[in-house]
Amino acid sequence: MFGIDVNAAAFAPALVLLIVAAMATLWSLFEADGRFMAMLALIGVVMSGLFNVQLLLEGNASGTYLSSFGLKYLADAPAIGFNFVILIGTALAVLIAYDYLGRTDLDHPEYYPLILLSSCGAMVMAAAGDLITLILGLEIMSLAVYVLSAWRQNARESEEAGMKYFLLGAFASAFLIYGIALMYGATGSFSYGSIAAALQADGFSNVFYASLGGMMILAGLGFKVAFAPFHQWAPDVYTGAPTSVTAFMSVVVKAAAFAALLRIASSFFTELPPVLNQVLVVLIVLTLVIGNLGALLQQGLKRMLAYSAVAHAGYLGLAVLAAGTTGTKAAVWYLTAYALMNAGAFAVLSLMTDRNDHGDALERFAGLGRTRPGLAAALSIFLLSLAGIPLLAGFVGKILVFQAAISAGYVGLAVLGILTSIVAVVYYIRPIAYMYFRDSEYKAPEIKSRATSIAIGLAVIGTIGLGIFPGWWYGLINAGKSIMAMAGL
Amino acid sequence: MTLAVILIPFLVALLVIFSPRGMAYALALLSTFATFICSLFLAGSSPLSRQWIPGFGSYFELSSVGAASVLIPVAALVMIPTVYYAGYKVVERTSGLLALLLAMQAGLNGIFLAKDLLLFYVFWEATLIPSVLMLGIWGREERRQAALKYLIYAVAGSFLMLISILAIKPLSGAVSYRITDLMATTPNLATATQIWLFIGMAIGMAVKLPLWPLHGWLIDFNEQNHVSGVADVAGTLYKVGGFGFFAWALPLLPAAAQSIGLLFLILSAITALYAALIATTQTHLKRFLAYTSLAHMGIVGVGVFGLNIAGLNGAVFLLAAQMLSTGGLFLISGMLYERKGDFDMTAYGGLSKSAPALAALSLFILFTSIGVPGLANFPGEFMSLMGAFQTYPWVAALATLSVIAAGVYGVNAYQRLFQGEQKEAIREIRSAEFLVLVPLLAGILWLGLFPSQSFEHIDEQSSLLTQQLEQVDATPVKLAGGN
Amino acid sequence: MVPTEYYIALSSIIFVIGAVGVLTRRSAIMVFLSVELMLNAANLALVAFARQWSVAGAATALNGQAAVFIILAIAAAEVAVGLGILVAIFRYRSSTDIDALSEVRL
Amino acid sequence: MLGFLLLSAVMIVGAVGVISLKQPVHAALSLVGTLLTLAVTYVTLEAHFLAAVQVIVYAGAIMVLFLFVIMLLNIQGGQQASDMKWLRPAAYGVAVLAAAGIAITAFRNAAPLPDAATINAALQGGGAEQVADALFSEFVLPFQLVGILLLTGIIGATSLVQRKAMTIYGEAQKKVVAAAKPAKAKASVAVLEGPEPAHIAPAPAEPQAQEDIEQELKDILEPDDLKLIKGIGPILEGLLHEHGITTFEQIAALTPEEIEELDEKLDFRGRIEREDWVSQAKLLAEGKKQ
Repeated sequence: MFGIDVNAAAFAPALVLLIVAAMATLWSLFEADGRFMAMLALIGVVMSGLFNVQLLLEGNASGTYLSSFGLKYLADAPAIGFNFVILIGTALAVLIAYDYLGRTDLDHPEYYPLILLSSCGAMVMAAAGDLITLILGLEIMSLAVYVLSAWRQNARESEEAGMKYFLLGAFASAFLIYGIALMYGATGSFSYGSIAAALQADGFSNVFYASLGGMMILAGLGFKVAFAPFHQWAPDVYTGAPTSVTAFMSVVVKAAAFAALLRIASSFFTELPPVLNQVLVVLIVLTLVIGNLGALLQQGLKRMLAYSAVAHAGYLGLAVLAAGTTGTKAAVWYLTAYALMNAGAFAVLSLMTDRNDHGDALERFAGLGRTRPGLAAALSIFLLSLAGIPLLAGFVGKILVFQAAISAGYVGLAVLGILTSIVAVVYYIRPIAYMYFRDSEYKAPEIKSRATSIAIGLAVIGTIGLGIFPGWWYGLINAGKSIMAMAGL
Repeated sequence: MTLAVILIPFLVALLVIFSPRGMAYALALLSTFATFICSLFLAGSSPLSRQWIPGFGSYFELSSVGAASVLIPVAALVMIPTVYYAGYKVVERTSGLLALLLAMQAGLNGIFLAKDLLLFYVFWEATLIPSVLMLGIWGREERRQAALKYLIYAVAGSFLMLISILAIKPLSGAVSYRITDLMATTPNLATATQIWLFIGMAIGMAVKLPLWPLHGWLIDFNEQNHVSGVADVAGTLYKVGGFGFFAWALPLLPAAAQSIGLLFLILSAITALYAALIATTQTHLKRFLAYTSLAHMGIVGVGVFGLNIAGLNGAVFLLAAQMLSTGGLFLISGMLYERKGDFDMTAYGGLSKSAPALAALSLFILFTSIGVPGLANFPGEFMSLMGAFQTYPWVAALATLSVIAAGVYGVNAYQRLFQGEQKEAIREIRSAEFLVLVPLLAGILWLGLFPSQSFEHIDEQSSLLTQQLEQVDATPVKLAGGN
Repeated sequence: MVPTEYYIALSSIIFVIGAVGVLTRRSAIMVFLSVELMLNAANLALVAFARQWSVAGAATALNGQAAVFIILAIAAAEVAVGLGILVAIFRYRSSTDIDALSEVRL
Repeated sequence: MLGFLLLSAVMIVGAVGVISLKQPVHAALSLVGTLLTLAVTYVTLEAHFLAAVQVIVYAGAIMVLFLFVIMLLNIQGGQQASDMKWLRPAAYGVAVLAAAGIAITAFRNAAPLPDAATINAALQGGGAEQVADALFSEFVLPFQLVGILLLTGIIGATSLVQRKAMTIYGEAQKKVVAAAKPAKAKASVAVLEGPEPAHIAPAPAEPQAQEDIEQELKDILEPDDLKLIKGIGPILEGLLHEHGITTFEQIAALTPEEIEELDEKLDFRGRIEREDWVSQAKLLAEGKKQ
């Protein structure tokens, strides 16, 4: 149309989510029932998933991947893989929200359109082939999540969460945008491929602008993935936001930001001066240490999971260091597992807390193994998987990530990762010990929700299934290639 | 068959969790019998190999060649009375306990059969969970602390092992994690690299062996476990550290084994002697048993780090034999506790007057445990020590002292419990309890009287290992053909 | 004509002033205003770089200006949501202190 | 060059004003000034369309929205946080260093500016047509995404603002002492015993506190203007009076159970909680005391 290729098949998964979001918005004008909207959202997620499967199968079969808008929107193997992670996170968040919103007086009709728009933005981020598309995807995703984390009005924590997240998020975006501007100044381009080409070219002289820009981009994205020391928002926001939103953002936002980070790392990051890599290493070390030690000190489960989310950003950071080779695949795998086990844990939590999301203290989990054996078993599986115990999905994710880091020559970091995992086992086991090894007078609220149970069930099946038969999914990811890699960039 | 010994207990365990008590008991017993029968046909059964994580070089590869076809049948034999006794003795949440026991058995068999390093690690680590849960849920008053201690030791150890496991493939350039592929490339690693990798693995395995000074968890583990002793038996079976060295650390990293093996040999000898000496002073029955079992493990270590074929064969044989003897003793401790409600050995005395049959059976197993010729432990201990004598006679002599100490503590314990003044009459052994001990006695006699067949199986694996060790020129080690 | 580096220096000064504002001001709306300063600093840099990249041809140079347009839109959307959150919160509150907003411990 | 220096001086002064002026309105106006200066700067950089957009969209629309919100919420200057005193000089120090560092490095890496002809050929003044060319060719995808972004912004903002105000929060709430505590007993009695105004028998107390108690009782029993509470009109006030509730303290001391009971009796359909009479009443009671 404008001398630019427009290939709808490439962005069909995101487009479907957008259309359904628009439909849901219109529907909400007619006082639609919240549950109906949830069903609509689920249908959208499933349809988007089908398009994504189609993309994956065609791509893996033919070995070529679609792109659109002149390599601005890439539907290559990493993007498709991250789309699946995003869809899993979205589906679980919608299922958690299905009864949860009504139960907690949060049932306002715009909830589901915002969730869908946010996932749409996340997909754009994962598929972005240039920095402007990246920042737009990031903003679409973030704006919706800012609103969603402030969803519980008249509750201090939630509003604080929204405000804090928004202000710090806008601050981080400003850094990212300034970084993009400097990168443009250095290379004259926004697209990853051209930037890499410009950096590689002989006589490239703008190293100063490029490194400063790279540093700022790293800081901006580091904020979104909650790398320490940009992680301060994470515990507060995760704790303050409604549980279904926490589940969503701990998975989808993280996946999208890592997708972008991995793409940048595998395209032009390595062309920048090595000091940037050292900065990244320092960030990862800090994240691993602070995230794990922070989680160790928490008394509430929700806050513990929030810090553990920071720690997992550190493990995923190891994959970013190996982005050029096996890192991206490892990260897709890790995030798939993470989506299932983390959203699953939040789903269980949403059944344990009261109307205002209070009551995640460990004492309230004492004796749960007796009173609600199913719930306790599910939570134990999620926590063990997060801890990286074998036969569960989290273990395979961890070994893939560590292996990638070792292959890329970061043995020391892998060792640190494993040492901090030992600390992690302690805090993940503690709730399990409370549930099974203690008894208490406290009676957990008998909240029953079929949708949430389905979410938990799916997450359990996924966590165990991926843990025992990792080959299938890894095979699919492994068969794929990144367009960048294919273009030799 | 190879897969069956893992799948049967695993699947039945899943069924058992959701079954009512009676049905769970029947299913679990049936499963242990089926597993035992399957395990008898392990030797010569075809290996199994599937891609597990394609593109990552991990295979689901199982093979029963070697030590597995001795260790698995013995473990399966021990599981029969254990499950039987558990269902009969443990009243609360029986289904859960039975399921965990079966899950442990599945994991153990996986450890013994795995021929892919990553798969081995998976089983190694997965088996930890049931044993922690058994301790944490069914244990005694201070179970939580004991469970936490156990967990931290085990997880810290095995995660360090994981570093070595993950590093070994990229560093050596092997195409997969299968032992065949790894053994082809790892000897090319520089000795310094090998030593680092070896230390990583060794820490994980030494915790499970257990070796002094990493044995701290064991005593609490046994002291705090359920009074019936069932979980202790499972714990005894799970002392797979020696097997880990034998099957993985030594063949993969031969140069490291040659250069720092002596350190571990000395540690093993210290473990054996230290544990045996402490055992002579113990009055708490379970702590006493924990230390005797630790002493055996020291000798297993001595056999393994003697690094010659006689010692290696002996060590694996002893590993199998002590499953029977230590397991039996733990079950007897449960029976005694049931009668008197106490583990204090000084509270007992003269039991042979009121319960002569029980006393006789206990004596028999106690003798096995201290290495009386003709019974199961003797060939293993003898060969382990003999192997070590050929390489490092002084260290072996040190370890041999522990055998003498074993005589002391064995007799001591027997006198305390069964001889002397009768403090209080106890009930004679019931037929049900007798049934518990019969399979163990049969196993003890079989291993004691006809060890050669087992040695043949073990030899298949250990000769490969010694070949690998011989290739290392670093420090020539005398290799004597054992047996 | 004034060389590009003058503009970049000016832009970096404005950016840093904005960053200082975010870090030192406690009131939500003031932090927000400071973020706007930072975004505009980025836009100034982009426009200056766009002129510099005229050497590489019209497409490259105009891309910089088009990006500014996009970032203006991003700023507008951010303002809409940010002020929405602000209004939603401060209808019930008397103060705009962020410190009052940090009861959730760090 | 002189023009540039002048512009930069104005811009920097404006920027400093944004972050240092106490009143948000002043800060926002200072930002408007900065943005207008920026628009002029764009003109010097051959970006005429952007200059226009800057004035219309930024200085016009966005800043008006800011000012509107500041006025609407009547936001006053926030006091500086006392425990963060060290941060200020530190931040300024670091900032000056950072800006100086970047500027110096930028000058060190100075690249020669392309000549006027090249610039003119490439940018052609940066008019609407030229920028549109880029927007609708190279930037089609971002341009579409901007649409989605604005849609998200609209949905998000409306969903936040639409909802009814429910609770009063703020500094004042923290300061509220349990002023109405003595009233609590009375209020519950009143609620439980129905329409009859309740009588209070002064509890036996320490003699020296007798006067205080009497004063307090007087305060409590004197009817307040309940209509001050948002959500209570004359009709509801009458209903409440019928049930013996005449003062702020009584409402402030209502327990959840009592609220439920009242709700049912008077058919308020959850208004008490929704409009949070309790917190409102607490504030009012506090105000009455002072």
